[in-house]
Order: sequence, then C-alpha cells, then structure tokens
Amino acid sequence: MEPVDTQPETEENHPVQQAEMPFAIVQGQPYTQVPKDLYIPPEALEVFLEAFEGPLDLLLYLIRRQNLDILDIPIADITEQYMSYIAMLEDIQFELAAEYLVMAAILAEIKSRMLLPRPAGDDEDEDDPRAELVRRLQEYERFKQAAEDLDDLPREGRDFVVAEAFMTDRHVVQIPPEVELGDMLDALRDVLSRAELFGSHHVQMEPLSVRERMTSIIDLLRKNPYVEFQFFFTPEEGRMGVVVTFLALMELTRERVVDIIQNEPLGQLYVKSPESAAQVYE
Amino acid sequence: MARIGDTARTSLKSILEAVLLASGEPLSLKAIETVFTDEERPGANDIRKALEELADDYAERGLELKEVSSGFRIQVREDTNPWVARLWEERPQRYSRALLETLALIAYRQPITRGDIEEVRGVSVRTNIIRTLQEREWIRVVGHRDVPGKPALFGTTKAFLDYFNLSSLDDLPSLAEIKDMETIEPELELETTEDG
Amino acid sequence: MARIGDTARTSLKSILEAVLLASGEPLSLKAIETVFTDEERPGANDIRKALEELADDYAERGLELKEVSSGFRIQVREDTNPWVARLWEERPQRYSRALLETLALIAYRQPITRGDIEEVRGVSVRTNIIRTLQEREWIRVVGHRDVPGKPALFGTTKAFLDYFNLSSLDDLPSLAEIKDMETIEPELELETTEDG
Repeated sequence: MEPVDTQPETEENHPVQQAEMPFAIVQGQPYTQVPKDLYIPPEALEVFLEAFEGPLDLLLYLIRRQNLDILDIPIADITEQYMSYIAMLEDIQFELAAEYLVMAAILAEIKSRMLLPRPAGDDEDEDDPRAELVRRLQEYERFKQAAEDLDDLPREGRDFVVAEAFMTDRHVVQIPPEVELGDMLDALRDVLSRAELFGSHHVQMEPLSVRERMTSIIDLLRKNPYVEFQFFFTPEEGRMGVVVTFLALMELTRERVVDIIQNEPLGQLYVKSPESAAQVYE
Repeated sequence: MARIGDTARTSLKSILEAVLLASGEPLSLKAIETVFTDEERPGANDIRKALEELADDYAERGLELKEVSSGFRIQVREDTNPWVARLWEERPQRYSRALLETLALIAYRQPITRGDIEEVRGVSVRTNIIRTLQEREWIRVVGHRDVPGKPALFGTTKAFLDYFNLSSLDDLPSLAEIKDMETIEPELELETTEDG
Repeated sequence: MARIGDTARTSLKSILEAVLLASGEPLSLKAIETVFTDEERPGANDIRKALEELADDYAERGLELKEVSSGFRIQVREDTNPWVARLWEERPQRYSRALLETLALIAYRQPITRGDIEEVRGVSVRTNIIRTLQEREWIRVVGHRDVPGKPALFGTTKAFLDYFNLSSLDDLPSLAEIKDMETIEPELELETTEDG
C-alpha cells in the first residue's frame, strides 16, 4: 500500500497531547485525530471509519485534507484514495456499509466518463460528470456545518438553566369544562330518538315559554306558598303572556306540583304549593 | 476565566440568586460552597451576608428567601398565591353524554323530577350528575311534586341562560327544529370562540 | 380578596415574576393572562410593559427574562454559568454528529421525510435517532407525503426552539449559501476573509 498523501507533515501529527481524547488505540498507541496521510494501521480502520458520517463525509475529508476546491475535484486522485480505503477495508473484512460501496461505484463511473474524449466545442460545465457529485457534496457540507452551528447554540442545561422558585401549597384547582350549546342539543336529539318521542304525541310538548313559566311560578310559591290566582298574570305581557301563564298553571296542576283552590263558589282562586314550607327549604 | 464580582451580574449576591433559582431545591451552606473553586471560595460569613442582602432585595417582591431544614431556597411569597395557584388549574375534562342529556331534558321539560328523566333516558341518573349540575349552578330544585316520596323538581337557572347566551328558554330551538337538523348547525353555537 | 397592586409585593411586575418563577417553564402571554380573573385581567400591553420592566430589573443580575418559542421564561444568565454548572455532577449530554445532522436537516428543511434526509447525508438514518428526537419532543410527524408508502414528514417543535433558546426558526444560524457551479470563477473571490 502506497501512501498517496504527499503533503509535508505538520506538527499536529506528532506526539499525542495529554488533554486530547484518543479516538482509537491501536496496539497501545493512541490516535488522537484522523490521520493526515493515508496510511492507517488496518486495525484502526474500523474506528477511523466510524469517525465519518458516511461516504460524503469521507469524501469531504479527503478533499479538505488536500485543501482542494470542492468545485474542482481532481476526480482521479480522489477516486484512487477512496478506492484504497475501500480496498484496505475489504482486506480486513470489515463489514462495509453499502453506502460506501455505492459511492465507490459512482466515483468509478465519473472517472471513466472523465477519461473519455469529449467532442470538440462542447460546453465543459454543461456536461461535467462531476456536477451531481459536487452538488451532493456541497449540500451535505451545508448541513454538516448547520449541525455544528446547532451544537454551538446555547442549550438548556448546558449553557443556561431555567430559573425556578419553590411554590408552597401547590394544590390543584379544578375548572369546569366548557359546553357548547350544540353539544347539548345533540345529546337531546339522541335521547329523544332513543325514547322514540319524536313523532308521537309527546312532540306536542308545550312551548318552552310555558315550561319556563312553570319554573318561575314554582319559584314564586317557594317564597309565598299561597298566592292569588290573578297575581301570576301580568296584563303588560298581552294575550300571549296570559295564555302562557294559564297553560303553565294547568300543567303544574296536572303534574300535581301546585293546587288551585277555591274556598267558596265563585270566590277568589288561590294557587298553593301542596308541600309545607319546611319541605321546600329542607 | 470569570471571577466573582467582575460585573454586577457576577457579584456574590447575583451568583447566589442564580444558583438557588437554578437548583430548584434547598441548598445547604455546604452545597453552596461547592459551586466555588477552592481559590475563590468566599467564607461562610460572606455567603450569609450576601444571602441576607438578597433577602432584603426581595422585601418588595413576590419572592422570599427562606431557610428551611435542608438549606436555603427562594420561594414564591404567599401574597402572590391567588395568581400563582391558577397556574395549576386542572385542565377541564369534557362532560359525559349522560350529563348533557340530563341537562337538556331539564331545560326542555322543566320542572322535571329525576324519575321523569330516567323514564325518558331509560337508565338511571347518577347522583353525581345532578350534583355537578347543581354545583355549576345550572340547575336547581324548584319544588317538589306532590306524590309519594315528594320527589324534587329541577329547573334551569339564570346562570344557565347566561352561560349559553340565551335571554330566555324560548331562544332554544324547538324540539321539531332539533329533529329536522341533520347535525346541530354551527350557527347554533351562540358562543363566539376567539381562541386560536 | 387580594388585588393587583395592593402592595409592592402584588404589583403586576411582582406577580409576573412570581408566576414565571413558579412555573419553571415558558408561559405564553395567553397562559399568563389565565392567572388573572376576568374582572382584574390586565391588557396584553400592560403585561408586556411589566415584563419589560422586569427584564430591565434583571440587567444587573444573574437572571434574564427571555422570550422563546412557547413564551416567556426567566433563566439564569450565561455569566453565572461557571458557578451554576457546578451544581450538577453530570456533564451535559453530548449528541452524536448523526443526530445533530439529522436534526439540522429537519430544522432547516421541514417538512422532510426520512428518505430526504438519507439522500442528503448519503447514509441511512438509524431508527433510534428518530426515536430519540421524538422522545425529546424536538421533532414530530407533521403529515405524510402523498407518494407510495406515505412516508412521514417530520418537523421541529416549540420544545426544540425552547431548548436551544430560540424564539422562532428564523433565529437559527443562517444556512451556508450553496455556491452555484456556473458563477464561480477562480478569480471571483468575493468572500472576505475577515469574518471568523
């Protein structure tokens, strides 16, 4: 295996600093960073590869390591480097992720197309076989950067903490639910159709104003259990009001909620609650 | 390296306030001391003094610094309880179908006894439904029917009308109208809802 | 019955401070409004004004009032972090690059399917990464793309923005521009090298 990298070694390559976490330890020898040249002890390859997020990441690394413009990838060189990694990995029977093999195929294909003679006068950019790869690399690089930016954002628990004061006596207050009128009417329709009241004589129920008046009559009788019949009629309500009150009193009598009494023939009519005051207020 | 007192925001008092509010639980003097490095750690007296200053700052606020058995903590003053307590109001649950049916029957057939409701619904009415409606002040006992057992007659209240934005029971759709409706039309929902 | 402003301890500002500190999580303006009864409820403008005053009070302290995505919260300033961080033994969790890249793609490209993410990253996305992000409530399924298999579309949540101290997606660091192949000529080095 020939090292491809021809760049001069830098100091960073040299002895491991104590503070750094080795990302691989090979035969007792810690490796603190991704190697500068291509020669990696095969035993470290697996760890090496784990340092990458996939073939695009590995390619970006290869390009960056040689300080190449991503837009002008010397596809032949890069392909060779990439292939030699793959070959080494195969040597040690490291289970290669399918994505790496796919990328090798793509690179090989681009390389072969680059080698073919181009018809004269062709616009070079138009048909550059590298274009799609470059687009993908650029797109990946953007999000690789975005992920790093995200990592740098202030983070709850790491860079800031939400302040919280102690609260004594934290009892839960219950609030009653909201009810829509429509829901209630839906419920009514259901119960009435279940009871098969629709269509029967029950549908001829009194207008609601009669029901309302029935309630207010009973209410009055609670305060005063013995009331003159005329008292419930208010002339200002007109004929309808009188009818409503009359129907209400009739219905209440029928339902045995009130009694209408007359002490002497043609005498004063009274409406009284049949129950004793004590019962009402119990 | 940040140092105590470099700015007002890192005065000993500010640091102690931040540490206590970040902790969310009482911190003993010992625990407070551990947030300082050995070199910078203030004496226990200095810490106590700064805590006292902090307590004084809170005199006019909705907070107080309190020493409880396990240490110091910042807590919400009782003065603000009426508001703070509403933070933990329980999310309302929806009323059951049985409750809505009972309420509707009371509204449409008042005055009505529990027995009458059971007759129409075909099932017994649980006491807690009646109680819930009474607690909500939507229904009340308006009288008693003069039959054995003197069952209570229920009717709706003014609060019921107000809640549903009705001026009288006549504003409710008639039974015939309800029967004809496929589903209850949205325009029947008299309440306007503004939430988004 | 206690009323707003009866004492300094129940001024609108004091109440808001107590409520926010008691809550321990961001409160929207709407949520803040619910701690007041209908009769006393201050207008949104008054609440905002009081919150601004509170924020000013904090200028010299170890706290700050911050508006994040789901509302207002009081948090400990970064200035006091050196001390506050020592309260906890554990180092804050680090996230893998795979997780961060996936999250970045969802944040910047939402709504996005798992397939879209794999397309950009060139590798498959492990299920446990999606699950971790969902368990943290940073992402959620916002719909399904109308193609065979109906793949889930992911988007970020308010909790994601809150966690990273952002009030909206617009506050995310801007995504690097993609260079257009055809317009880039070696001699056109428009980028300045001053930033860093």
